[in-house]
Amino acid sequence: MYLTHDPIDVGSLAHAVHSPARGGLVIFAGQVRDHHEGRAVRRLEYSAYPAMAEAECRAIVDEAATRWPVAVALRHRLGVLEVGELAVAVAVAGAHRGEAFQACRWIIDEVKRRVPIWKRESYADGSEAWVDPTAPGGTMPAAAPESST
Amino acid sequence: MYLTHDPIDVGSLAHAVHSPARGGLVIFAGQVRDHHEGRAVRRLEYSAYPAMAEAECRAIVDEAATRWPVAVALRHRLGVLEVGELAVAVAVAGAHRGEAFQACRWIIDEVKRRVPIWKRESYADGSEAWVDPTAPGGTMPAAAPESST
Amino acid sequence: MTASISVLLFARYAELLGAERLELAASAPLTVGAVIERLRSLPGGAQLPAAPLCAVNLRQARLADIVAPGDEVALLPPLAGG
Amino acid sequence: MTASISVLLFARYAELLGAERLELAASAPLTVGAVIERLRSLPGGAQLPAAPLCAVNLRQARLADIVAPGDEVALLPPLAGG
Repeated sequence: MYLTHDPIDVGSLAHAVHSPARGGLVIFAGQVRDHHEGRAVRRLEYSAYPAMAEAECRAIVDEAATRWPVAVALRHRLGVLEVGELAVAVAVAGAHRGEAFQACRWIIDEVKRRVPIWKRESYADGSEAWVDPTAPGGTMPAAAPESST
Repeated sequence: MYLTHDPIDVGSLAHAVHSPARGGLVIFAGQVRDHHEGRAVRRLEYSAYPAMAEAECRAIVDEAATRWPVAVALRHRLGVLEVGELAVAVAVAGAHRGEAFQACRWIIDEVKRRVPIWKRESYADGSEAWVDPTAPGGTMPAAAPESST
Repeated sequence: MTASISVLLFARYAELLGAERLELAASAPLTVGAVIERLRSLPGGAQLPAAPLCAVNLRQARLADIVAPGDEVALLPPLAGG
Repeated sequence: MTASISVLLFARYAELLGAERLELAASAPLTVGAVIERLRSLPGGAQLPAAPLCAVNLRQARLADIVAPGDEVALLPPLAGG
Protein backbone atom coordinates (compact mmCIF):
# COMPACT_ATOMS: atom_id res chain seq x y z
CA MET A 1 0.00 0.00 0.00
CA TYR A 2 1.56 3.24 -1.17
CA LEU A 3 -1.39 5.45 -0.26
CA THR A 4 -2.37 6.16 3.31
CA HIS A 5 -4.79 8.33 5.22
CA ASP A 6 -2.54 8.21 8.28
CA PRO A 7 0.40 10.52 8.99
CA ILE A 8 3.59 9.43 7.23
CA ASP A 9 6.38 8.16 9.45
CA VAL A 10 9.65 8.85 7.65
CA GLY A 11 11.59 6.82 10.18
CA SER A 12 9.68 3.67 9.36
CA LEU A 13 10.30 4.21 5.63
CA ALA A 14 14.01 4.64 6.31
CA HIS A 15 13.96 1.51 8.43
CA ALA A 16 12.25 -0.43 5.63
CA VAL A 17 15.09 0.20 3.17
CA HIS A 18 17.96 0.03 5.66
CA SER A 19 20.51 -2.75 5.39
CA PRO A 20 24.17 -3.06 6.36
CA ALA A 21 25.08 -3.48 2.70
CA ARG A 22 23.49 -0.18 1.67
CA GLY A 23 25.54 2.70 2.99
CA GLY A 24 23.74 5.59 1.32
CA LEU A 25 20.21 6.62 2.26
CA VAL A 26 18.43 9.47 0.49
CA ILE A 27 15.03 10.63 1.68
CA PHE A 28 12.66 13.09 0.07
CA ALA A 29 9.81 14.39 2.19
CA GLY A 30 7.28 16.82 0.76
CA GLN A 31 5.23 18.75 3.24
CA VAL A 32 2.28 21.08 2.92
CA ARG A 33 3.58 24.59 2.31
CA ASP A 34 1.96 27.67 3.80
CA HIS A 35 1.73 29.35 0.40
CA HIS A 36 0.97 28.58 -3.24
CA GLU A 37 1.18 31.06 -6.10
CA GLY A 38 1.22 33.91 -3.60
CA ARG A 39 -1.83 32.79 -1.63
CA ALA A 40 -1.75 31.82 2.06
CA VAL A 41 -2.66 28.13 2.36
CA ARG A 42 -4.47 26.98 5.49
CA ARG A 43 -4.86 23.29 4.70
CA LEU A 44 -5.46 21.03 1.75
CA GLU A 45 -7.11 17.79 0.81
CA TYR A 46 -5.60 15.09 -1.38
CA SER A 47 -7.83 12.68 -3.24
CA ALA A 48 -6.92 9.89 -5.64
CA TYR A 49 -8.11 7.30 -8.08
CA PRO A 50 -6.98 4.71 -5.56
CA ALA A 51 -6.67 1.56 -7.66
CA MET A 52 -4.78 3.32 -10.45
CA ALA A 53 -2.66 5.36 -8.04
CA GLU A 54 -1.56 2.21 -6.22
CA ALA A 55 -0.75 0.55 -9.54
CA GLU A 56 1.25 3.55 -10.76
CA CYS A 57 3.20 3.79 -7.51
CA ARG A 58 4.03 0.10 -7.70
CA ALA A 59 5.13 0.48 -11.32
CA ILE A 60 7.38 3.43 -10.40
CA VAL A 61 9.00 1.57 -7.51
CA ASP A 62 9.50 -1.55 -9.61
CA GLU A 63 10.99 0.44 -12.49
CA ALA A 64 13.36 2.25 -10.12
CA ALA A 65 14.58 -1.09 -8.82
CA THR A 66 15.38 -2.22 -12.35
CA ARG A 67 17.21 1.02 -13.20
CA TRP A 68 19.31 1.27 -10.04
CA PRO A 69 20.51 -1.29 -7.47
CA VAL A 70 18.52 0.29 -4.65
CA ALA A 71 15.79 -0.45 -2.14
CA VAL A 72 12.79 1.90 -2.22
CA ALA A 73 9.98 2.86 0.14
CA LEU A 74 7.25 5.27 -0.99
CA ARG A 75 4.18 6.68 0.75
CA HIS A 76 1.65 9.32 -0.33
CA ARG A 77 -0.91 10.72 2.08
CA LEU A 78 -4.58 11.26 1.22
CA GLY A 79 -7.27 13.24 3.02
CA VAL A 80 -7.10 16.56 4.81
CA LEU A 81 -3.60 17.82 5.72
CA GLU A 82 -2.60 20.85 7.70
CA VAL A 83 0.34 23.09 6.81
CA GLY A 84 3.59 21.36 7.72
CA GLU A 85 2.25 17.81 7.52
CA LEU A 86 3.97 15.36 5.19
CA ALA A 87 2.18 14.73 1.91
CA VAL A 88 4.68 12.34 0.36
CA ALA A 89 7.91 10.63 1.31
CA VAL A 90 10.42 8.55 -0.63
CA ALA A 91 13.29 6.64 0.96
CA VAL A 92 16.00 5.10 -1.20
CA ALA A 93 18.99 3.13 0.04
CA GLY A 94 21.88 1.91 -2.03
CA ALA A 95 25.52 1.02 -1.74
CA HIS A 96 26.47 4.24 -3.54
CA ARG A 97 25.07 7.68 -2.89
CA GLY A 98 24.93 8.72 -6.54
CA GLU A 99 22.47 5.96 -7.37
CA ALA A 100 20.38 6.71 -4.29
CA PHE A 101 20.15 10.42 -5.19
CA GLN A 102 19.26 9.69 -8.82
CA ALA A 103 16.64 7.11 -7.95
CA CYS A 104 15.02 9.26 -5.24
CA ARG A 105 14.79 12.27 -7.53
CA TRP A 106 13.43 10.19 -10.39
CA ILE A 107 10.79 8.55 -8.20
CA ILE A 108 9.35 11.79 -6.81
CA ASP A 109 9.34 13.30 -10.31
CA GLU A 110 7.47 10.26 -11.65
CA VAL A 111 4.99 10.34 -8.76
CA LYS A 112 4.15 13.91 -9.63
CA ARG A 113 4.01 13.15 -13.34
CA ARG A 114 1.86 10.04 -13.46
CA VAL A 115 0.11 9.10 -10.21
CA PRO A 116 -3.58 10.14 -10.30
CA ILE A 117 -3.78 12.29 -7.17
CA TRP A 118 -5.45 15.68 -6.85
CA LYS A 119 -5.12 18.52 -4.39
CA ARG A 120 -7.78 20.92 -3.21
CA GLU A 121 -6.36 23.90 -1.34
CA SER A 122 -8.13 25.94 1.37
CA TYR A 123 -6.82 29.48 1.71
CA ALA A 124 -6.63 31.79 4.69
CA ASP A 125 -9.43 33.91 3.17
CA GLY A 126 -11.81 30.92 3.22
CA SER A 127 -11.76 30.28 -0.52
CA GLU A 128 -10.77 26.97 -2.09
CA ALA A 129 -9.36 25.85 -5.41
CA TRP A 130 -8.10 22.78 -7.25
CA VAL A 131 -4.39 22.80 -7.87
CA ASP A 132 -3.86 22.54 -11.62
CA PRO A 133 -0.28 22.89 -12.85
CA THR A 134 -1.59 23.39 -16.40
CA ALA A 135 -3.82 26.37 -15.52
CA PRO A 136 -2.77 30.03 -15.51
CA GLY A 137 -2.19 30.88 -11.85
CA GLY A 138 -1.83 27.22 -10.99
CA THR A 139 -5.41 26.58 -9.87
CA MET A 140 -8.95 26.06 -11.14
CA PRO A 141 -12.10 27.09 -9.30
CA ALA A 142 -13.59 24.65 -6.82
CA ALA A 143 -17.24 24.25 -5.87
CA ALA A 144 -18.49 25.96 -2.72
CA PRO A 145 -16.08 25.35 0.16
CA GLU A 146 -17.06 22.61 2.55
CA SER A 147 -16.40 25.07 5.35
CA SER A 148 -19.25 27.43 4.35
CA THR A 149 -21.79 26.96 7.09
CA MET B 1 29.36 22.26 15.79
CA TYR B 2 29.28 20.00 12.75
CA LEU B 3 31.35 17.22 14.28
CA THR B 4 30.05 15.01 17.05
CA HIS B 5 31.10 11.94 18.97
CA ASP B 6 27.46 11.16 19.77
CA PRO B 7 25.05 9.22 17.55
CA ILE B 8 23.48 11.36 14.84
CA ASP B 9 19.75 12.03 15.18
CA VAL B 10 18.39 12.59 11.68
CA GLY B 11 15.05 13.70 13.05
CA SER B 12 16.59 16.61 14.88
CA LEU B 13 18.45 17.69 11.73
CA ALA B 14 15.18 17.56 9.78
CA HIS B 15 13.51 19.55 12.52
CA ALA B 16 16.26 22.18 12.38
CA VAL B 17 15.63 22.99 8.72
CA HIS B 18 11.86 22.56 8.77
CA SER B 19 9.63 25.55 8.12
CA PRO B 20 6.13 25.97 6.69
CA ALA B 21 7.60 27.94 3.78
CA ARG B 22 9.94 25.13 2.74
CA GLY B 23 7.92 22.28 1.28
CA GLY B 24 10.75 20.07 0.06
CA LEU B 25 13.09 18.25 2.43
CA VAL B 26 15.96 16.11 1.18
CA ILE B 27 18.06 14.09 3.59
CA PHE B 28 21.23 12.18 2.93
CA ALA B 29 22.37 9.74 5.61
CA GLY B 30 25.55 7.76 5.21
CA GLN B 31 25.93 4.72 7.38
CA VAL B 32 28.78 2.30 8.03
CA ARG B 33 28.63 -0.44 5.43
CA ASP B 34 29.43 -4.07 6.22
CA HIS B 35 31.91 -4.28 3.35
CA HIS B 36 34.60 -2.25 1.61
CA GLU B 37 36.49 -3.33 -1.48
CA GLY B 38 35.38 -6.90 -0.90
CA ARG B 39 36.41 -7.09 2.75
CA ALA B 40 33.97 -7.66 5.62
CA VAL B 41 33.96 -4.57 7.85
CA ARG B 42 33.31 -5.03 11.56
CA ARG B 43 33.57 -1.43 12.72
CA LEU B 44 35.53 1.71 11.95
CA GLU B 45 36.94 4.78 13.59
CA TYR B 46 36.68 8.31 12.24
CA SER B 47 39.22 10.92 13.26
CA ALA B 48 39.55 14.53 12.16
CA TYR B 49 41.62 17.68 12.22
CA PRO B 50 38.84 19.18 14.32
CA ALA B 51 39.43 22.92 13.92
CA MET B 52 39.88 22.69 10.15
CA ALA B 53 37.04 20.20 9.72
CA GLU B 54 34.65 22.50 11.56
CA ALA B 55 35.78 25.43 9.43
CA GLU B 56 35.39 23.49 6.19
CA CYS B 57 31.92 22.26 7.17
CA ARG B 58 30.86 25.79 7.99
CA ALA B 59 32.25 27.03 4.67
CA ILE B 60 30.37 24.33 2.77
CA VAL B 61 27.07 25.10 4.52
CA ASP B 62 27.52 28.83 4.00
CA GLU B 63 28.38 28.39 0.34
CA ALA B 64 25.34 26.15 -0.20
CA ALA B 65 23.13 28.83 1.28
CA THR B 66 24.48 31.38 -1.18
CA ARG B 67 24.04 29.05 -4.16
CA TRP B 68 20.50 27.86 -3.36
CA PRO B 69 17.64 29.32 -1.28
CA VAL B 70 17.71 26.50 1.23
CA ALA B 71 18.20 25.77 4.92
CA VAL B 72 20.93 23.26 5.74
CA ALA B 73 21.85 21.04 8.68
CA LEU B 74 25.01 18.91 8.61
CA ARG B 75 26.53 16.51 11.10
CA HIS B 76 29.56 14.18 10.86
CA ARG B 77 30.30 11.59 13.49
CA LEU B 78 33.76 10.91 14.93
CA GLY B 79 35.06 8.02 17.02
CA VAL B 80 34.30 4.31 16.82
CA LEU B 81 31.21 3.31 14.83
CA GLU B 82 29.64 -0.10 14.38
CA VAL B 83 28.20 -1.34 11.09
CA GLY B 84 24.85 0.35 10.43
CA GLU B 85 25.53 3.46 12.51
CA LEU B 86 25.25 6.84 10.84
CA ALA B 87 28.56 8.45 9.92
CA VAL B 88 27.19 11.60 8.29
CA ALA B 89 23.84 13.24 7.66
CA VAL B 90 22.77 16.25 5.62
CA ALA B 91 19.29 17.75 5.75
CA VAL B 92 18.28 20.41 3.21
CA ALA B 93 14.90 22.13 3.04
CA GLY B 94 13.72 24.47 0.33
CA ALA B 95 10.57 25.68 -1.32
CA HIS B 96 11.38 23.61 -4.41
CA ARG B 97 12.57 20.04 -4.47
CA GLY B 98 15.05 20.52 -7.30
CA GLU B 99 17.08 23.00 -5.28
CA ALA B 100 16.95 20.79 -2.20
CA PHE B 101 18.20 17.76 -4.15
CA GLN B 102 20.99 19.73 -5.82
CA ALA B 103 22.16 21.36 -2.60
CA CYS B 104 22.09 18.10 -0.62
CA ARG B 105 24.08 16.25 -3.25
CA TRP B 106 26.59 19.08 -3.57
CA ILE B 107 27.08 19.29 0.19
CA ILE B 108 27.82 15.61 0.74
CA ASP B 109 30.17 15.63 -2.26
CA GLU B 110 32.02 18.65 -0.84
CA VAL B 111 32.21 17.08 2.62
CA LYS B 112 33.90 14.06 1.11
CA ARG B 113 36.15 16.19 -1.06
CA ARG B 114 37.48 18.74 1.40
CA VAL B 115 36.73 18.06 5.07
CA PRO B 116 39.81 16.63 6.84
CA ILE B 117 38.38 13.41 8.24
CA TRP B 118 39.97 9.96 8.15
CA LYS B 119 38.63 6.47 8.50
CA ARG B 120 40.33 3.43 9.96
CA GLU B 121 38.51 0.19 9.23
CA SER B 122 38.52 -2.98 11.35
CA TYR B 123 37.81 -6.13 9.39
CA ALA B 124 36.19 -9.39 10.40
CA ASP B 125 39.60 -11.11 10.22
CA GLY B 126 41.02 -8.76 12.88
CA SER B 127 43.15 -6.68 10.54
CA GLU B 128 42.85 -2.91 10.17
CA ALA B 129 43.59 -0.38 7.45
CA TRP B 130 43.30 3.31 6.63
CA VAL B 131 40.77 4.07 3.95
CA ASP B 132 42.59 5.86 1.14
CA PRO B 133 40.58 6.54 -2.01
CA THR B 134 43.82 7.31 -3.86
CA ALA B 135 45.45 3.95 -3.08
CA PRO B 136 45.16 0.77 -5.16
CA GLY B 137 42.61 -1.38 -3.34
CA GLY B 138 41.28 1.65 -1.49
CA THR B 139 43.29 1.27 1.70
CA MET B 140 46.77 1.75 3.16
CA PRO B 141 48.29 -0.36 5.94
CA ALA B 142 47.61 0.66 9.51
CA ALA B 143 49.83 0.14 12.52
CA ALA B 144 49.14 -2.81 14.81
CA PRO B 145 45.41 -3.07 15.57
CA GLU B 146 44.31 -1.61 18.85
CA SER B 147 42.46 -4.85 19.46
CA SER B 148 45.62 -6.97 19.61
CA THR B 149 45.91 -7.95 23.25
CA MET C 1 -28.36 -7.21 -17.95
CA THR C 2 -27.91 -3.73 -19.38
CA ALA C 3 -24.67 -3.26 -21.32
CA SER C 4 -22.88 -0.17 -20.08
CA ILE C 5 -19.50 1.50 -19.73
CA SER C 6 -18.54 2.70 -16.25
CA VAL C 7 -17.20 6.24 -16.14
CA LEU C 8 -15.27 7.48 -13.11
CA LEU C 9 -14.91 11.18 -12.46
CA PHE C 10 -12.47 12.71 -10.01
CA ALA C 11 -11.74 15.96 -8.25
CA ARG C 12 -12.84 18.99 -10.28
CA TYR C 13 -14.44 16.85 -13.00
CA ALA C 14 -16.62 15.13 -10.38
CA GLU C 15 -17.66 18.56 -9.13
CA LEU C 16 -18.52 19.75 -12.64
CA LEU C 17 -20.85 16.83 -13.32
CA GLY C 18 -22.03 16.37 -9.75
CA ALA C 19 -21.15 12.68 -9.84
CA GLU C 20 -18.15 10.43 -9.19
CA ARG C 21 -19.48 7.52 -11.22
CA LEU C 22 -21.79 7.23 -14.21
CA GLU C 23 -22.97 4.25 -16.21
CA LEU C 24 -23.21 5.02 -19.92
CA ALA C 25 -25.53 2.71 -21.81
CA ALA C 26 -23.54 1.23 -24.68
CA SER C 27 -24.45 -1.77 -26.72
CA ALA C 28 -21.34 -1.69 -28.87
CA PRO C 29 -17.71 -0.59 -28.61
CA LEU C 30 -16.94 3.10 -29.04
CA THR C 31 -13.92 5.35 -28.71
CA VAL C 32 -12.82 7.08 -25.54
CA GLY C 33 -13.37 10.33 -27.44
CA ALA C 34 -17.01 9.38 -28.05
CA VAL C 35 -17.46 8.67 -24.34
CA ILE C 36 -16.14 12.12 -23.54
CA GLU C 37 -18.42 13.76 -26.08
CA ARG C 38 -21.39 12.13 -24.39
CA LEU C 39 -20.20 13.38 -21.01
CA ARG C 40 -19.77 16.88 -22.41
CA SER C 41 -23.40 16.88 -23.42
CA LEU C 42 -24.55 16.22 -19.85
CA PRO C 43 -25.50 19.06 -17.46
CA GLY C 44 -22.23 20.64 -16.27
CA GLY C 45 -20.26 18.63 -18.81
CA ALA C 46 -19.61 21.55 -21.15
CA GLN C 47 -16.70 22.64 -18.95
CA LEU C 48 -14.92 19.34 -19.42
CA PRO C 49 -11.97 19.70 -21.77
CA ALA C 50 -12.34 18.01 -25.12
CA ALA C 51 -9.18 16.00 -24.58
CA PRO C 52 -8.73 15.30 -20.88
CA LEU C 53 -6.26 12.81 -19.48
CA CYS C 54 -8.02 9.44 -19.51
CA ALA C 55 -7.53 5.91 -18.27
CA VAL C 56 -9.21 2.69 -19.30
CA ASN C 57 -9.14 -0.15 -16.80
CA LEU C 58 -6.44 1.63 -14.74
CA ARG C 59 -4.11 2.39 -17.66
CA GLN C 60 -3.65 5.69 -19.41
CA ALA C 61 -5.56 5.76 -22.68
CA ARG C 62 -5.90 7.88 -25.81
CA LEU C 63 -9.02 9.37 -27.33
CA ALA C 64 -8.84 6.93 -30.24
CA ASP C 65 -8.74 3.87 -28.00
CA ILE C 66 -11.79 1.62 -28.16
CA VAL C 67 -13.82 0.76 -25.08
CA ALA C 68 -16.52 -1.88 -24.85
CA PRO C 69 -19.35 -2.51 -22.41
CA GLY C 70 -17.85 -3.61 -19.09
CA ASP C 71 -14.80 -1.38 -19.42
CA GLU C 72 -14.06 1.31 -16.84
CA VAL C 73 -13.19 4.74 -18.25
CA ALA C 74 -11.72 7.34 -15.89
CA LEU C 75 -11.41 11.05 -16.61
CA LEU C 76 -8.40 12.47 -14.79
CA PRO C 77 -8.02 16.20 -14.13
CA PRO C 78 -4.44 17.51 -14.33
CA LEU C 79 -2.45 15.57 -11.73
CA ALA C 80 -1.34 17.37 -8.58
CA GLY C 81 0.18 14.72 -6.35
CA GLY C 82 3.47 14.99 -4.51
CA MET D 1 61.47 31.75 23.45
CA THR D 2 62.53 29.29 20.77
CA ALA D 3 61.18 30.11 17.29
CA SER D 4 59.41 27.09 15.85
CA ILE D 5 56.82 25.91 13.38
CA SER D 6 54.13 23.58 14.70
CA VAL D 7 53.50 20.51 12.59
CA LEU D 8 50.32 18.47 13.00
CA LEU D 9 50.16 14.91 11.78
CA PHE D 10 46.96 12.90 11.37
CA ALA D 11 45.79 9.35 10.87
CA ARG D 12 48.31 7.25 8.93
CA TYR D 13 50.92 10.03 8.87
CA ALA D 14 50.79 10.26 12.66
CA GLU D 15 51.33 6.50 12.82
CA LEU D 16 54.31 6.69 10.45
CA LEU D 17 56.13 9.27 12.54
CA GLY D 18 54.81 8.11 15.90
CA ALA D 19 53.67 11.62 16.75
CA GLU D 20 50.62 13.82 16.29
CA ARG D 21 52.46 17.07 16.83
CA LEU D 22 56.05 18.20 16.29
CA GLU D 23 57.79 21.51 16.80
CA LEU D 24 60.33 22.25 14.07
CA ALA D 25 62.98 24.76 15.09
CA ALA D 26 62.93 27.53 12.50
CA SER D 27 64.49 30.93 12.84
CA ALA D 28 63.36 32.15 9.43
CA PRO D 29 60.51 31.57 7.00
CA LEU D 30 60.67 28.50 4.77
CA THR D 31 58.43 26.77 2.27
CA VAL D 32 55.89 24.09 3.10
CA GLY D 33 57.92 21.83 0.84
CA ALA D 34 61.00 22.41 3.00
CA VAL D 35 59.01 21.53 6.10
CA ILE D 36 57.98 18.26 4.47
CA GLU D 37 61.55 17.46 3.47
CA ARG D 38 62.64 17.85 7.08
CA LEU D 39 59.81 15.55 8.20
CA ARG D 40 60.82 12.97 5.59
CA SER D 41 64.30 12.84 7.08
CA LEU D 42 62.91 11.89 10.49
CA PRO D 43 62.61 8.24 11.60
CA GLY D 44 59.54 6.80 9.84
CA GLY D 45 59.26 9.88 7.67
CA ALA D 46 60.57 8.26 4.51
CA GLN D 47 57.11 6.80 3.83
CA LEU D 48 55.52 10.25 3.75
CA PRO D 49 54.68 11.26 0.18
CA ALA D 50 56.78 14.06 -1.25
CA ALA D 51 53.70 16.14 -1.97
CA PRO D 52 51.00 15.38 0.59
CA LEU D 53 47.87 17.43 1.05
CA CYS D 54 48.78 20.27 3.41
CA ALA D 55 47.15 23.04 5.38
CA VAL D 56 48.64 26.12 6.96
CA ASN D 57 46.68 27.71 9.77
CA LEU D 58 43.57 25.67 8.87
CA ARG D 59 43.62 26.47 5.14
CA GLN D 60 44.79 24.24 2.34
CA ALA D 61 48.28 25.20 1.20
CA ARG D 62 50.73 24.46 -1.59
CA LEU D 63 54.31 23.25 -1.34
CA ALA D 64 55.59 26.65 -2.47
CA ASP D 65 53.71 28.56 0.22
CA ILE D 66 55.89 30.22 2.84
CA VAL D 67 55.50 29.49 6.54
CA ALA D 68 57.10 31.41 9.39
CA PRO D 69 57.76 30.60 13.03
CA GLY D 70 54.43 30.53 14.83
CA ASP D 71 52.53 29.07 11.89
CA GLU D 72 50.77 25.71 12.14
CA VAL D 73 51.39 23.28 9.29
CA ALA D 74 49.20 20.20 8.98
CA LEU D 75 49.91 17.16 6.82
CA LEU D 76 46.66 15.60 5.70
CA PRO D 77 46.46 12.00 4.46
CA PRO D 78 43.96 11.40 1.63
CA LEU D 79 40.56 12.42 3.00
CA ALA D 80 38.03 9.72 3.77
CA GLY D 81 35.11 11.46 5.45
CA GLY D 82 31.49 10.97 4.62
